[in-house]
Amino acid sequence: MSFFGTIWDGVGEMFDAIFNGDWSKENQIGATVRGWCGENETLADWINAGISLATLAAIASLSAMVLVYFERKVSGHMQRRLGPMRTGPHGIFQTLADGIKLFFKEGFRPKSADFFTYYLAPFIPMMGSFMILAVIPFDQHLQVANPELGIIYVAAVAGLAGFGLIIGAWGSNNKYSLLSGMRSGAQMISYEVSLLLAILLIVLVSGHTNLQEIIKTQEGGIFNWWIFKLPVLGLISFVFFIITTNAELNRTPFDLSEAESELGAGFHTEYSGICFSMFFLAEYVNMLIAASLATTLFLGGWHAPHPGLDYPGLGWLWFGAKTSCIIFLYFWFRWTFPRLRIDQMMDFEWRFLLPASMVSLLLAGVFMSMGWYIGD
Amino acid sequence: MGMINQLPKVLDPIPGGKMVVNAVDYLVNWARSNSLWPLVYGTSCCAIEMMATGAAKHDIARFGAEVFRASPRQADVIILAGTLTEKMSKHLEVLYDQMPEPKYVVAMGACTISGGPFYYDNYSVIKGADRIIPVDVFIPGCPPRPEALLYGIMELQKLIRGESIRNPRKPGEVESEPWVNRHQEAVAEWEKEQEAVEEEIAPQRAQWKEDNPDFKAFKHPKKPVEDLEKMEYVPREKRVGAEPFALWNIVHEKFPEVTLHGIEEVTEEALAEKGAEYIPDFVVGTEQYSAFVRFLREHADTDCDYIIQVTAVDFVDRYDVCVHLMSTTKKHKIFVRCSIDHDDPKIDTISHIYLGANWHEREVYDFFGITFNNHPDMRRIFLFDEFDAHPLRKDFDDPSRLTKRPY
Amino acid sequence: MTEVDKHGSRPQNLGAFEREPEKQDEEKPKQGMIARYCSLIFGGTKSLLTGMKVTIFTFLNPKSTVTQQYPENKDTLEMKERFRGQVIMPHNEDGEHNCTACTLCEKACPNGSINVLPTKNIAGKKILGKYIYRLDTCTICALCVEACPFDAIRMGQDFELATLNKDSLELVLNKKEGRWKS
Amino acid sequence: MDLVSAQVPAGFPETHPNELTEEFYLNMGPQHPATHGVLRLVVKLDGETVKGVVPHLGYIHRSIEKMAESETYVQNIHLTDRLDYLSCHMNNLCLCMAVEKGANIGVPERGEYIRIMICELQRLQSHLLWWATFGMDLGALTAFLYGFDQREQITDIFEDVCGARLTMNYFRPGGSYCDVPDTFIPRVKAVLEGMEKSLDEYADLVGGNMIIQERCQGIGVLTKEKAISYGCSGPVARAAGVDYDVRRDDPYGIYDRFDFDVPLGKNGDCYDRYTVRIEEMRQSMRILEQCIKEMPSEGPYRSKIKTVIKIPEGHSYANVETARGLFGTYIVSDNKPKPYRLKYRSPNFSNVNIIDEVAKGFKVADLVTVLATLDPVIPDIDR
Repeated sequence: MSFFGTIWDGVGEMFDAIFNGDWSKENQIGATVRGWCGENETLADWINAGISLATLAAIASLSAMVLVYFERKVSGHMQRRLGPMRTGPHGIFQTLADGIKLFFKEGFRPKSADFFTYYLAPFIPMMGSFMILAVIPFDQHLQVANPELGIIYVAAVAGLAGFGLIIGAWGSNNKYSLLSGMRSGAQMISYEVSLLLAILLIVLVSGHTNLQEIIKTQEGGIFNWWIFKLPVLGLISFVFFIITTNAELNRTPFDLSEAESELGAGFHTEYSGICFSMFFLAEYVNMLIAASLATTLFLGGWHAPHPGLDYPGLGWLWFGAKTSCIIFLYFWFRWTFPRLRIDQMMDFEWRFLLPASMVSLLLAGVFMSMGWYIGD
Repeated sequence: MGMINQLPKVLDPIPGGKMVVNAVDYLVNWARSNSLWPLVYGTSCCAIEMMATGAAKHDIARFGAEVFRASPRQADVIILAGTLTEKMSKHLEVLYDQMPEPKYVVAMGACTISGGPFYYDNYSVIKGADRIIPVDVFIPGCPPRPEALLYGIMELQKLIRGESIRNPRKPGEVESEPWVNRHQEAVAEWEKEQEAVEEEIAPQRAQWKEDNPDFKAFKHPKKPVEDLEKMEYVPREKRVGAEPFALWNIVHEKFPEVTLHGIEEVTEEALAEKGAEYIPDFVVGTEQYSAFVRFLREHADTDCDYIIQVTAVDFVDRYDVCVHLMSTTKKHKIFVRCSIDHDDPKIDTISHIYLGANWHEREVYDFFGITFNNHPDMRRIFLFDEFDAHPLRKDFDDPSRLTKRPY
Repeated sequence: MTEVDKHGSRPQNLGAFEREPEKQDEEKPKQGMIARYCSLIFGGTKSLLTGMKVTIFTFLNPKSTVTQQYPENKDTLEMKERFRGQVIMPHNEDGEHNCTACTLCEKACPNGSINVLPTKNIAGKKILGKYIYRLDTCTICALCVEACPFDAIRMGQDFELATLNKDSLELVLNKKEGRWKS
Repeated sequence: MDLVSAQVPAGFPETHPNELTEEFYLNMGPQHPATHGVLRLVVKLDGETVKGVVPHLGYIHRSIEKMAESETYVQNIHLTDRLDYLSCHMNNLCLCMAVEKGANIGVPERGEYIRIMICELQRLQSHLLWWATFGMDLGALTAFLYGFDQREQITDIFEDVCGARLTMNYFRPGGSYCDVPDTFIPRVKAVLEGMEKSLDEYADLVGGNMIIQERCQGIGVLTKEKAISYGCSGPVARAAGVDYDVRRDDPYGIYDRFDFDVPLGKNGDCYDRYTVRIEEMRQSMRILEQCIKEMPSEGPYRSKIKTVIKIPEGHSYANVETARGLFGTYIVSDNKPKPYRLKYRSPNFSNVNIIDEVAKGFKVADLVTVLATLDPVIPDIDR
């Protein structure tokens, strides 16, 4: 299957899922809507699709806002200070204020920037994030679309964000942006290889590409999660996954494309107001997605750490808790480490991460054929 | 945003619409005042206090303003931390223009309000940043302490909360009044006023003197003076490095025309009298200058491998180019001076002997207009190319730039 | 190089035109490549974890927070005794001050921030008429306070001086003229 | 995109275009986070590799040397604060020493101890700020906050002593303008205790960090010969192996009474500059500890001076070791209360001069590292 073929299949499947009400068939809300509409199934499908899209938008913007707030608070307390305090109690409305301000800020395009690419760029990362959010299994039935090739679809769409940065960097006609765009392009392409290998390992051991099915293979307590189920190897590939997603997210120590002290503001140097906030938003939604994927692939998704705690309908709580932990890990990295240099980053990927993940993939095959699992 | 400004036009005529506009006003102002992202801009001392305000103890993040943006496109407020010079002012204008509306400017410290310490006798500092870009809040202090900056930001927040979309904010105007010597002006004005008062009061005063012939003026109590001792300077006893007389002998052997500055007859006693902190100051002619410096560097006993500085002094009838050298191995210092013609100041370069002399010579060229022959890169170093004078010359007197201090 | 030889001094010359080739590093004991690779990975990971330990301990320890919340702590904020805020002229209960218009402070001020404008009282004695103090140029160096022989001016403790109007920074410090009658 | 401009910026040699690659010029500054103020660097880049750097100065040139000619010696002290504001006490001291030499003014014993202690505290403070910004330039933002936190305690001491946080204007010819308060010694002791812990923490967070080491070792190598020839001084020169410290080799004040080491680097790379500065902090702490032991608790803190100081015709030169290197004051006097010419020799001026030499051939990110370890204060360069 060619690269573009993968994308189009995935997109097709998503549209299928939305318009055929895949989400609504197993979900309580969907069922209720169906009940109201009676026999008019087309109407029910449309309403369900609308609800799901609205939910996605809400999740995206809300989570970004909450994450930004928590990032500022966490960074504050890691740095012996308090962080936002004066906008609402303990500054909880800080990001809301930022958002409103950015929305009402004047937006303009530099004279020499290319109109089409300049305005196209901020939408691409945002679009990518929405498309992936659609397949994230927040709970057993809380998922907009459940394509059979879910994980491959995710991998394919995740590459879109990089295009956004490069196009934006090129379109704004600024030397700093250009350097930053080149850096992020190189970074995204290289680290995607290791990311895919880490994902492939899970696909190999679980035998599924469907996200729900992957989660189902991790049923039955903490030692059935892939991070522990494969002795040592699971942990190692989890670490690889975290490192590579960290790089994909352009966060410290891999924040070369936004390196404040080197390139000013990086690829969004020339963006202001709402366009800038799109990049900003996508960055944090992508972080949520990366953490959700790590949860799905390695930490048992919406399963509780003990089978006894697995109440139906509360899976999203477990999912959220695990995701938050991983997001905290990202925060922690960001506020501890200095950033790498471009050649060191490349060295790290091609000289260490890629061979190591290949070896771990091989080992996973060995583990699988020998049946070296912990747990059931 | 242009669209939001149309809101009052549409909504105000509708009943209840005014309240909606007010609500939007409140919301937008609330958001703007609580999300002031400053531009990373700091030129000098105040920048350190600005950084200290961002640091843990004072934590500007509490106001939501810790998001220092390196790109002016994303900044809301520019805190002018530090002196603004003429060369920098063009760049500041560009930065201001690159910021999207609504944008605010906080002038931090005396330099940006009025030139501060650089008000008089100064040819390069802009006397107040509001002559370049409109300024909203002025924070006096040199530099203001972090709390003062926070107070200034709170003042700015108050200003923003008072805005309305009915009357959208327009950038303020830059100060256009010509710069005046306020000190002199105040004195002149006062003297004029006093003359009138004197005339008016004269008869009363005569009357009063008659009434109170034994008047004694109030004596203001003086501040207690600290009981201090006068002390003499105690020079160091042990000399660092080679004895000046030994250096003199080495030099004199090779360059007999070279003399020591301020000493007519060089004897061992005369030099010993100068104390252990005396630094030999050789006077050399223009022809030998370069060779002499090279000799000092390369001779094993002088061994002056380190250049402290190259500078010049304008003695009205001549320029003295002073070269200060040091030996990092033997630890002694040697000064070299070379008098050159005032009308046609030219001298050989020593930048091929000391790489560091390159910039020092450019500085001398910039300030005094002394040209260094064979210098690889003879450009101005500090001032901009349009500056058509050499400011450290004693005859530099450009009233458009320089105002004399009153005392 | 001829000039150097003529002086008969050391051949070492590192001027801009004659540069010596840079010295080679001393040879380090060669490590095996794999050993270096492993030590880099494990040592590196360890060093990163040590760094993470520092930040997480700070995060978990609420005592480590040092922030002083300025506008909220206004009542308890204590300024240092010697803090130099702005120049003030203390007045007694009768509204009188100690200034004799001797202009020593004006002369001591490095940037003309002070204008001491004298007048004559009814007895013909020179007294202070107007004490103009320009906060906008003041660098708060306290040279004026040092110069004053009568303790007429001091450094105040106020720092909340920010203003929207530049002209309000030109202050007149004396409430009334000098001791008019006495 | 018009990235490759036909015109070669000022200061670069004419290049012979290569058919395979095109180089382009990147303008860093004057408003750029890495340039510590308003230094402007025009960088010639080949991809990410730096092919040449031309610094442009003067964006904060404030004509201090011209102003000095119309202010008295005591008034000039407050202008030296504004040169290198991070070592302003040392600058004050340097001018005061030059005036003392010229006008024959002595300093009492206690005054000398106060001077040394304040100067060493200032060095600690300056190096802490350098450490903080070094972390920030390399992307470790937390380091910035930690460094400032520690620095704030020393700033508190200064505020306690002289009432200002940054531009102190504290020393006068003959001593200092007021005595230190009683709380001074206990506060210094507290800071020294805190510093010990902090330095370990700094090693954990930044110094020992592999990423920092990889980014600093072997980067921006400055040879000893170059360092001397360019007139570099302070930690930059000492990291390159130049064994010169004004405090030891040309001792001023009472520095000859103290026992301290001068740390030297081996390779002259960025990491050496880092370690030398950290070690200098430890040595400053050693000097402070000795000062606390030996300082007389009683006695005058300054000597009596005339209200108008005049220096007889001639010249007077003094130099000190600031946190950045050799700072010199050269006074040419004509027996008037104001100097005829006052020249400051700033260490940063020479230290930044080497930037082209050390950053060439490395990456853009290394240029930032090099700048961070050179630790320039731009107003000191421009004066």
